[in-house]
Amino acid sequence: MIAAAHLSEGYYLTFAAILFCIGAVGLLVRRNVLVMFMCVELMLNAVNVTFVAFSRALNDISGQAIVFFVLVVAAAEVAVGLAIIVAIFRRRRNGATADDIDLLQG
Amino acid sequence: MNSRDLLDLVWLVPLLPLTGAVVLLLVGKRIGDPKAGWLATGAMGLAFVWSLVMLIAMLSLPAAERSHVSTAFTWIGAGTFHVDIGFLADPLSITWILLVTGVGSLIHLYAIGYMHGDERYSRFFAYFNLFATAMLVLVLGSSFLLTFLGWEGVGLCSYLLIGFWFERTRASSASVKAFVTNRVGDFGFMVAMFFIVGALGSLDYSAMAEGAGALSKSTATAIALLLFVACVGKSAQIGLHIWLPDAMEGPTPVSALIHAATMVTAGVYLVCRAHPFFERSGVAMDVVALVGALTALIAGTVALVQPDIKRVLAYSTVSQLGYMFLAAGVGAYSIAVFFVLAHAFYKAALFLGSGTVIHGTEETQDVRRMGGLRKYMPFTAAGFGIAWLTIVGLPPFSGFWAKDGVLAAAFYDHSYVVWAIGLLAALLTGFYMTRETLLVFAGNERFRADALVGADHAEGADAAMVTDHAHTEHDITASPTVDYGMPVAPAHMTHEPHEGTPTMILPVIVLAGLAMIAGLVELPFHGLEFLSKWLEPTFEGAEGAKPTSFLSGFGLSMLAVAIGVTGIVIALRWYRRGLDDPGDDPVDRKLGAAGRLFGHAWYYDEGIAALVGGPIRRGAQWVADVFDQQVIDGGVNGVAKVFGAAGAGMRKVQTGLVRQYALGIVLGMVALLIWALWRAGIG
Amino acid sequence: MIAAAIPRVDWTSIAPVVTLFATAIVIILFISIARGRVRTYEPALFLAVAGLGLTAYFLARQWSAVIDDGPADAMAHMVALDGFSVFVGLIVVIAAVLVLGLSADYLVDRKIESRPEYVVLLLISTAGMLMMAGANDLIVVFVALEVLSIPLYVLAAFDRRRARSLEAGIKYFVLGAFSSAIFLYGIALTYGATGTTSFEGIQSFLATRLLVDEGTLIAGLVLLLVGLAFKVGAVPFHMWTPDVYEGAPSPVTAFMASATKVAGFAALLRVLYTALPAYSADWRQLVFGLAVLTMLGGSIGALLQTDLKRLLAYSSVAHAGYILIGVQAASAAGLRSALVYLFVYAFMTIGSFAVVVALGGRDDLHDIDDLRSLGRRRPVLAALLAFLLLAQAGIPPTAGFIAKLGVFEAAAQAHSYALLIVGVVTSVIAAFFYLKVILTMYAAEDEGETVIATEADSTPVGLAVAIVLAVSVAMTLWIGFLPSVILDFAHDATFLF
Amino acid sequence: MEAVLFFIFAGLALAGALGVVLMANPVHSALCLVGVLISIAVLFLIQDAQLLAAVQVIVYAGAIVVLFLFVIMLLGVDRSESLRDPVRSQRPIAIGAGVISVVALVALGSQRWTTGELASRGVLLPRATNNIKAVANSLFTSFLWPFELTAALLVVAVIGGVVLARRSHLPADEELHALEEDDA
Amino acid sequence: MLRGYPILTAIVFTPMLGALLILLTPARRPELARAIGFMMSMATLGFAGLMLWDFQTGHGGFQYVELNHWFTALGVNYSVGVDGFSLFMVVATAVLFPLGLLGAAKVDVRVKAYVFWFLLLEGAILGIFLSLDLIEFFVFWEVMLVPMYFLIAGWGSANRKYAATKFFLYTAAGSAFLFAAILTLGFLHQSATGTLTFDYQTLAAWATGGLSESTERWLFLGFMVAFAIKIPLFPFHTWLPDVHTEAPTAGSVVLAGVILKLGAYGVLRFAFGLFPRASVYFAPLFLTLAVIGIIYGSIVAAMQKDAKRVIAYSSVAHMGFIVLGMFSLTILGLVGASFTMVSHPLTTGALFFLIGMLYERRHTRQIDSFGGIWKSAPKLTALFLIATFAGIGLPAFSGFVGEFLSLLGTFAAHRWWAVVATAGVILGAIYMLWMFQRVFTGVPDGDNATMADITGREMLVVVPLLALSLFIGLYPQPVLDRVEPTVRCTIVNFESKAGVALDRLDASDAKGCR
Repeated sequence: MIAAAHLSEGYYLTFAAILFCIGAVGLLVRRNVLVMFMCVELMLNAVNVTFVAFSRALNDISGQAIVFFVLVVAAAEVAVGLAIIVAIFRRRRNGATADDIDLLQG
Repeated sequence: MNSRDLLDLVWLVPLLPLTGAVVLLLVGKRIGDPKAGWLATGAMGLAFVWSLVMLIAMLSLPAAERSHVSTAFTWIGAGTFHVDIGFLADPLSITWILLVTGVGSLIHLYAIGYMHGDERYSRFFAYFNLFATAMLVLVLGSSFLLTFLGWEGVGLCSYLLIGFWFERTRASSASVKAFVTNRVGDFGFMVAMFFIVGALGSLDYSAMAEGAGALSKSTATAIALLLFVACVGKSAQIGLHIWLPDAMEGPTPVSALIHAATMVTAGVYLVCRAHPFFERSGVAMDVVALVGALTALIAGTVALVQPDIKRVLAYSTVSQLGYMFLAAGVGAYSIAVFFVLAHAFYKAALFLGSGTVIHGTEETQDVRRMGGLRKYMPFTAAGFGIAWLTIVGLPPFSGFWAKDGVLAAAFYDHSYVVWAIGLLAALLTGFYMTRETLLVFAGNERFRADALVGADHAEGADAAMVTDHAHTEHDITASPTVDYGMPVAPAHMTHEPHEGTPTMILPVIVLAGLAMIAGLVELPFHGLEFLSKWLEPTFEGAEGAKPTSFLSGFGLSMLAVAIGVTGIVIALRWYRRGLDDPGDDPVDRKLGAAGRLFGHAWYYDEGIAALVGGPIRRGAQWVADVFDQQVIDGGVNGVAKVFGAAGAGMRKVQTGLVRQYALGIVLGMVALLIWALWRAGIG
Repeated sequence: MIAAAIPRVDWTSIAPVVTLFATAIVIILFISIARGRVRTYEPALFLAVAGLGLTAYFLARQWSAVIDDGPADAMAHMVALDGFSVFVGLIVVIAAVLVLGLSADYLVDRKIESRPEYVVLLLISTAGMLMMAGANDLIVVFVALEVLSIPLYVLAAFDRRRARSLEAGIKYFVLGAFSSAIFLYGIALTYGATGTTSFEGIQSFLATRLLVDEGTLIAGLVLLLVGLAFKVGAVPFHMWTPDVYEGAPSPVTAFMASATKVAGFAALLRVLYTALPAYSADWRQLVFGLAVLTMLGGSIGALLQTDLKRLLAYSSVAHAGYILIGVQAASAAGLRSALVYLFVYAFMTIGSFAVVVALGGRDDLHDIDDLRSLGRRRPVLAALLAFLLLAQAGIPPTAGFIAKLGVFEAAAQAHSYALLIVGVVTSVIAAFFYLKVILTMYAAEDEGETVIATEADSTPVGLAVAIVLAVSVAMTLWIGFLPSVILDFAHDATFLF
Repeated sequence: MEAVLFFIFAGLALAGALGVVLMANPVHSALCLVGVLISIAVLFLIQDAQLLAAVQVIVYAGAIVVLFLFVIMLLGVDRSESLRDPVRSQRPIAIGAGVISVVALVALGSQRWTTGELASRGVLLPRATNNIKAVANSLFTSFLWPFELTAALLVVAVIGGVVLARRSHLPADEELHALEEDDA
Repeated sequence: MLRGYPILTAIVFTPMLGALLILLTPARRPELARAIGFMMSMATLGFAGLMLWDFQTGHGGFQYVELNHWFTALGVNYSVGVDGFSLFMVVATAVLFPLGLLGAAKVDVRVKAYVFWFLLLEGAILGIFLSLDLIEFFVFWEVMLVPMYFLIAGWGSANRKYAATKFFLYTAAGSAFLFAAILTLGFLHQSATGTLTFDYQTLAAWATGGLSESTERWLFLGFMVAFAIKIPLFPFHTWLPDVHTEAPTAGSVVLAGVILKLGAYGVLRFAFGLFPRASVYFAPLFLTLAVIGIIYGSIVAAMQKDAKRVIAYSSVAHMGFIVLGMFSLTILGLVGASFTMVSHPLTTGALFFLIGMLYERRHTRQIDSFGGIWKSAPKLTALFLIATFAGIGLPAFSGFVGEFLSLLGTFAAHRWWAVVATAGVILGAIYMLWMFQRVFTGVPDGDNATMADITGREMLVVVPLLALSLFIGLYPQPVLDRVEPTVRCTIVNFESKAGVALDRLDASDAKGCR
C-alpha cells in the first residue's frame, strides 16, 4: 500500500520539532497577547505535522483523525482566548501588552 | 523493757525537736514571744533527757554489744540497692546527741532572752529546733545516706539561720555563700557514696565495718578523701573555710550552736564514723592531719588581727576545728571527740558571752569600741574569762587536756610536722584570745561618744569594703568575709552597757563551768580515760599512739602550755590597758605587711570573690547571652531565616509576567529533556 | 478496509458525563427561552444541582456495576469504567455541588453578570473532569483536558469588572494553552513511539516489546509529564497558580483547587499507572524530582504571602507535592493514598475557601492582616478556618493527617525515604504559614488596639455557604476520626482499577 | 519530487514561523501565520493527507487567522511592538532554552523516530477519496467518544465568547478606573 | 478489680469529653466552663487514682490493655496499656491539671476557650502516655501541640506569637523525623513479615531480629530527634525558655511538669524498647549531651534576669539528670530517671505556680524588680523556699531520690559522667538560691512592700505538690516498687537483645514482662 520511495518521516518530524520550538520561544519573547496566541497556533500546527508524519510512518489512520481534534480544540481555544482579550481590552484601550497585566504577582 | 527496747526508741530524740519545729512553724506566731522560745527549749530539754536515758540504756549493755540499729522503714530500695530509715545508737552517736541536746538546750535557753523582741521570734526557734532535728539525724543515721540527709538538713537550717535577718544584704549573701560552699563539699560526699555503693553495695555503716578492711587501698583512699572533701566543707577547713566567718551574720546564738558547737563538728563526726576507710587508706589520714594542722595555723593567723568580736571567734573556731582533724588524722579519734566536747563548751560560752556583749552594747561588734565591760556585765565577763582560759590551754581546764591530747597524739604518731604546726597554732590562740578578752572586758572604755575616733586611720579602709561595695547589692560574692581594715565606727551608744537577762547569763556560766571540768572525762592517765573507753567499741582497733612514758608526755604538755602562755603574755603586754586610740591597733603596727595579709584572710576570699565576680561571671554571662542566645538559638532561628529568604526569593521570581511563567514551564521542560537525553544514553 | 463497526454505546459508562452535558444543554435552552421573562439564575442552580445529583446516582450505579462485573471499558476502549473513575468522579461531583453552594450568593453579592452561564460552564467543566476520570485514551485525556479547562478560563475571568479576575483568566488561558500544546506534542511522540494512543495499547505494546531506541518514547513521556504537571500545579510548572487563584472569583478558585486538581491527578495517574507502568522506573525518578520541588516550592513560597487566597494557592501547590509522593510510589498503596488525599483535600480546601467567601472582603482582596482579631469578631468562622488550616497542616485527628499518613506510608513502603523526609520536613515549614494565619486571628489582638467590628462582621453567612462549610468541616473531622470508610472505599477503587 | 516539495514548503513554513515571531506588527505576524498554515497544508498533501490539507486551509487559514485579524482590528492593537525587551534576561534564556529543546528533541527522536506498532487502528488509504473515507471511518468508530465530546468544546466556545465579550452595563470596580487613569 | 473495664480509655477521654461539654456552654457564663473543667479533670484524677490503687505491683508488663481496630487499612489500632513507666506519669498529669485549672482562676478572658484547650491538652497528654500503637502515639503527640499552641498564643504574655510558633514548629520539626521513622519501621516490618502493623509490642519483639544494625541506628536517631527536642536535651533546648516566659502560668506548669517528660517517656518506652542495640551504641553520646545539659543549663540559668527563664533552664538541667539516668542503662539509673520524672513535675510545677502568683501581683518576672518579698508575703516565700530546696534536690524531697539513683546508676556504668554531673548539684544551689536571694531578701520597697500574701486557694494549689514531693522523698518505695519491675524488663530486653551485661539480673526478672 505504501509507496517505497517516501521521504523519511524524520525530515517532517525534525521540521515539526523546530516549528514547535519556534512557537514556544515566540510565546516567551513576544509581549503582544495576540501574537502569543499565534505562537500557540504554531506549536499546535507543529504537533499536527508530527501526527501526520507518524500516521504515514505507522501506516495508521488514527494519526490523521487526531488532527481533527486538535483543530477543534484550537478553534475553541482561540474563540475563548480572543473573547478574554476583548474583555480585557475593552477596559484598557491603550493597547496594553501582556507585560502590563501584572497586578497579580509575588 | 530491756535496754535494747529502749534504744529502739532513739528516734524520739530527733522527733522531739521536730515536733517543736513543726508546731512552731504552723502556729508559732500565735504562741508568741517568749512562749515559743520556751516551747522550743522545752523540746530540746526533753530531747536531752531522753538522750540521757539512751546513755543509760547503752551503758547497761556490755561494751561489746553497744551498737544498736533500729529500723523504721525502707527509704530507697531499687535493684540491689537498699537504704533504710534507721537509727544507729552506739557510743559515738550517743555522745554526740548528748552534746547536741545538752549544749543545744542551753543555747536555746540563752536565745529566749537574746531574741526577745525580734519580729520573727517564733520562726527563729522553729529553725533552731529543725536544726537540732537535722543534726540529730546526722549523727544517728545508720547509713551514709541518712547521715547525708541530716548533713543537708543542717546545711539548710544553717542557711536559714545565717540569713535570718534577711533584710540585711550581708546576711542573705552570707547564707547563700554558706550553702553553696557546703554544696562543694556535698559533691565529695555524694561521689564518695557512689564509690561506696560500687565497692560495698551498701551505704550502711554496718557494711562499712565489715567490708572496708578488704577494699583496695586506692578505693579506700578515694572514698576517704572524697568524704574528707565533704568534711572540709562542713567543718570549714582550709580551702572551703570561707563561709564560716561570714556565717557570723546570723544571730549570735546561731553562731554558738551551729557554727561553733555542733554543725561544724559534723565533719569530725564523719571522719570518726568513717574511720575504717581512712584507716585502710593511710594516705588519707595524713592528708586529714596535715589539712587540720594547716587550718589550725592559718585560721589562727587570721584571728590575730580581726577587729570584730565574733569574727575572731569564728576564725578561732576554724582553727580549733583544725586541731580536731589533726587528732583524727593521727588516729586519735577519741581525742578528737574529746576536743569536740571541750570546744563545744568553751566556744559556746565564748559566743554566748560575745552575744551578751553585743546585746548589751547596742549591737557593737568592733572590739576597738569596747573595753572595760567587766564593770557593766560581770557575770558574762566571768564566763567569758573562764572560757578564755580554757581555750588558751591553761591547765587544768578542759582545753588544756584536749589540746595536749591532740599534740601528744601527733607527736607519738611521729607526725612531727603537724605537731610543730599545732604547737605554733597554740601560740596564736593564746595571743588572739587574750587580745580579744582584754579589748572587750579590760582596759579603757572606748564605747563612749567622746572617745577618740582615730580619724587618721579612717582612710585605711581598703579592699575588703571596697570590693564589698563594688559589687551589685545582691551578689553572691558580696559577702563580708573580713571586716579587717574597716575604719572604727564612731561610737553610737546612747545608754550605758548592761548585763544580759538571767536566761542569758545562766547558759554562759553553765557552759563555762562545763568547760572547766570537762577535762575529767578524758584524762591522760591510765584508767581515767573514760571517754576513750566508752568510745572503744566504735573505734575498735584504731586507737592513736600513746605517750611512751609519763615524763615525756608531761614534758610535751609543759611545752605546749609554755607556748600558749607566751602568746598570752605578748597580748597582755600590748592590750593590758586597752587602746589609746581605737583606730590604732598595736597588732597592726607590729605585724606590718603580714598583718594585712592575715587581716585579709590571706586574700583567699577576695581572690575567690574576684574570680567568681570577674572572669567566671563574665564567662557565664557570655555563655548565657552570646553562646546560648546567638549561637544555639541563633542557629535555630537561622534555619527559619534561611527559609524566609527562600520564600522572599520565590516572591521575587513571581514577577506577574505571564511570559516569565511560561519560561518557567519551558525551563522545567528543558530540564526534563536533558534528563531524557541522559536516560536515552545520548550526549 | 473499514476497521470497525460503530461501537455499541454503553450507557452505564457514559451516563454521568452525558447527564451533565444534558443538564448543561437544558439550562442553556432554558436561559435562551426564559431570559428577560423570569429569573433564570435560581432555576439554573436548581437544575444544576439536580443534574449533579443524578450524576452521582449514575456514578453509584457504575460503582455497583464495577463491584459486580469488575472493571471494564467501553466506547471502543475510549472509556474506562472502574473503581478509579467512580471514585474520582464522585470527588469531582461533590466538589462541584459544594462550589455551586459557594457560588450561589457570591455571584449575586458581587453583582457578577451572566450568572446562569456561570452554572453552565461549571457543569461542562465538571463533565470534562468526569471524562478525564474515565479516560482510557490519550486523545480522550486531551479532549477532556480542554473540556474542563476552557470553561475554567472563562470562569476565572468571569468577574469581568475586576481587573484581577480578567488577569487571572488571561494568564490561565495563555499558560494553559501553552502547556496543552506541550502535552499534545507528548501525545504525538508517544503515538509515534508506540503506534497508538490507547492506554491499553501502549501498555501492552510496551509490555510485549523491548524498545531499543527509546528516544521518542522518553521524549513523549517527558512532555506528557510537563503538561500534566502544569495542570496539577507542580513546581516548576506552578507559577500560574498563585496569580490565578488570587485573581479568580473565590468559588472558582475553590473549584480549581479542588476539582481541577483532582482531574489533573486522575489524568496523571491514568497515564502513568495504566499506560506506562513499564517505564515506572523512569517516571518515578521524574516524579520524585517534581515531588521534592513541589513540596519545597509550595511551602516555602507560602511563607511570606500576605494574601489569604495566594497563601492557599501555595498551600495547594504543596499539597500537590504530597500527592505526588503517592504517585511516585507506583504501587497500589500509592494510588490509594493519592486518592484518599485528593478526597480529603477537596473538602479541606473547599472549606477553607468557603471561609474566604463568607468573609467577603472589598474587591475580593483578602489580606491576611484583615483577619486580625477575627477570633473575637467572628469566633465561629475563625475557629472553622483555624480548624481547616490545621487540617491542611496535617495535624491529627483531622482528615489532613490521615491523608498525609497515607502518602507517607506509601513512600515508606516504596522505600522512597528521601521523599518521606522531605515530606515531613516541608510539613513543618508549611505549618508555619498556617499558624501565621491562625496567630493573626487569635493572638494579634489586644496589642494596644481595640477591636473594630467592621460592617462585614455583622453580615450573616449565607445558608448555602454555611452548609458547604459545615459539610467540609464535618467530613474533615469524620475522616480524621474514623477514616476506615474512606480508606476502604479508596482501597476498593484501586483494587478495581 | 516529495523531497523537493518538502524542502521548499518546510523552508517556507519555518520562514513564516520566524516571521510570526519577529514581525513587530501583529498584522504582519498574522499574515506570516497564514503562510505557515498554507505551507503545512502542502506538507499534508504530499503525505497523502488530502482531507487534512483541505481542512487546514479552510479552518485554520480561513477561519482562525481571520478571527485573529478581526480582533486585532477591533481592538486597534496593531501598533508595532518595541523591539527591546524590558526584561533583559528573558530573550537570551528563551532562545537558549528553545535551541536546547530542539536539539534534545531531535537527538532523542533521531535514534529512530517511529518505533510503534504499525496500523493499530486502520491503515492509510492513498487516494483522496479513500483518505476521506478512512478518516471518517476512524472518527466514527474508534474516536466516536472524543468526537462527540468535541461538541462540548464548541458549546463552551460559544458561551464563553458570549459571556465575556458581552457589553456590561455595570461600571467596573474602582480599581479598574484607577488603572485607566494611570494609563491615560 | 478493674480488669475488663476500659479504665484507660476512661482516663484519656474523660477530659476530652469535658472539652466537648464545654463547647456547649454559653460563652457568657465562664463559671460554668470552669466548673465543668474542674469536675472533669477531677474525674480523670479519680480514674487515675483508681488505676493507681488497683495497679498490680511487681509486674513489669502492660496492664489494663485494650486493643481495638481503628483503621486497619493503614495498620493502625487503638491500643492502650499502662506499665511502670507510664503509671506515674498518668497520675502526675491527672494531678497537675486540676491544680492548673484551680491556679488559673485568675484567667478572666475567654475562659471557655481556655478551659476547652486545657482539657484537650490533658486528654492528649494522657493519650501519649497510654498509647501502645505507634501511630496512635504519634497522633496524640501531634494533637498535644495544638492546645498548647493556643494556650500560649491566646493567654501568653507580650512575645507570645513568637513563642507559640517556635514551640509548635520546633516540636513539629522533631516529630517529623519521628513520624518518618515510625512509618519506615512499620513498613520494614511489613516487608519482612507481610503484616502491616504499628503495634508497639509486636514491633518491639520483631525489631532487633528484623533490622540491620545500621537501620536500627538511623531509626533510633529519627525517634531521638523528636524526643531530644521535647526533653529538651542540649543543644535543642532554646525553645523552652522562650516558651516558658510567654506561656500562662498553668501552661508553664504543665509544660515543665509533664510535656517535657513526654520526651523522656518516649525514650524509655520507644527508643529503648524498639532499638536496644542502637540505644547501647549511642548511649555515650546522649550521656555526654545530658552532662553538658546539666552543667550548661545551670550556668545559663544563673545568668538569667527573668525568673521563669531561670526555672526553664533549671528544667534543662533536671532533664539532663533524667537522660543521664536513662542512658546509664542500669536498673538504678532507669529507676532514678523514672522517679525524677515523677518528682520534677511536683517541684517545678510548684515553682511555676509560685512565680505565676508573683507575676499576678507585680506583673513582672524580672528578678531585679523584686526584693524583700519575704517581709511582705512570708507564707508565699516559705512555700517558694520549700519549692526551691525541693528543686535543688535536698534529701527528704523527691528530687534527691531521683537524682541520687540516676547518678548512682550512672556511676556504676560511666564513672566520669556521673562525677561531672554531680558537680551540677553545686550549680543548682547557686542559681536557685541566688534568685531566691534577689527576689525575697532585702528590704522591700514600693509595690514589693505592699504585696499581698498567698491566698487560701493558691495554697490549695501549691501545698499538695510540695507535700507530695516531701512524701515521696521520704517514702519513695510505693513509686519505686511499681516502676522497678518495668525497669527490670527493659534491662532484660537490653541484655537479651543488645547482648551486653549491664546489670546483675537473674532469669526471674524476665518473667511477666511481655
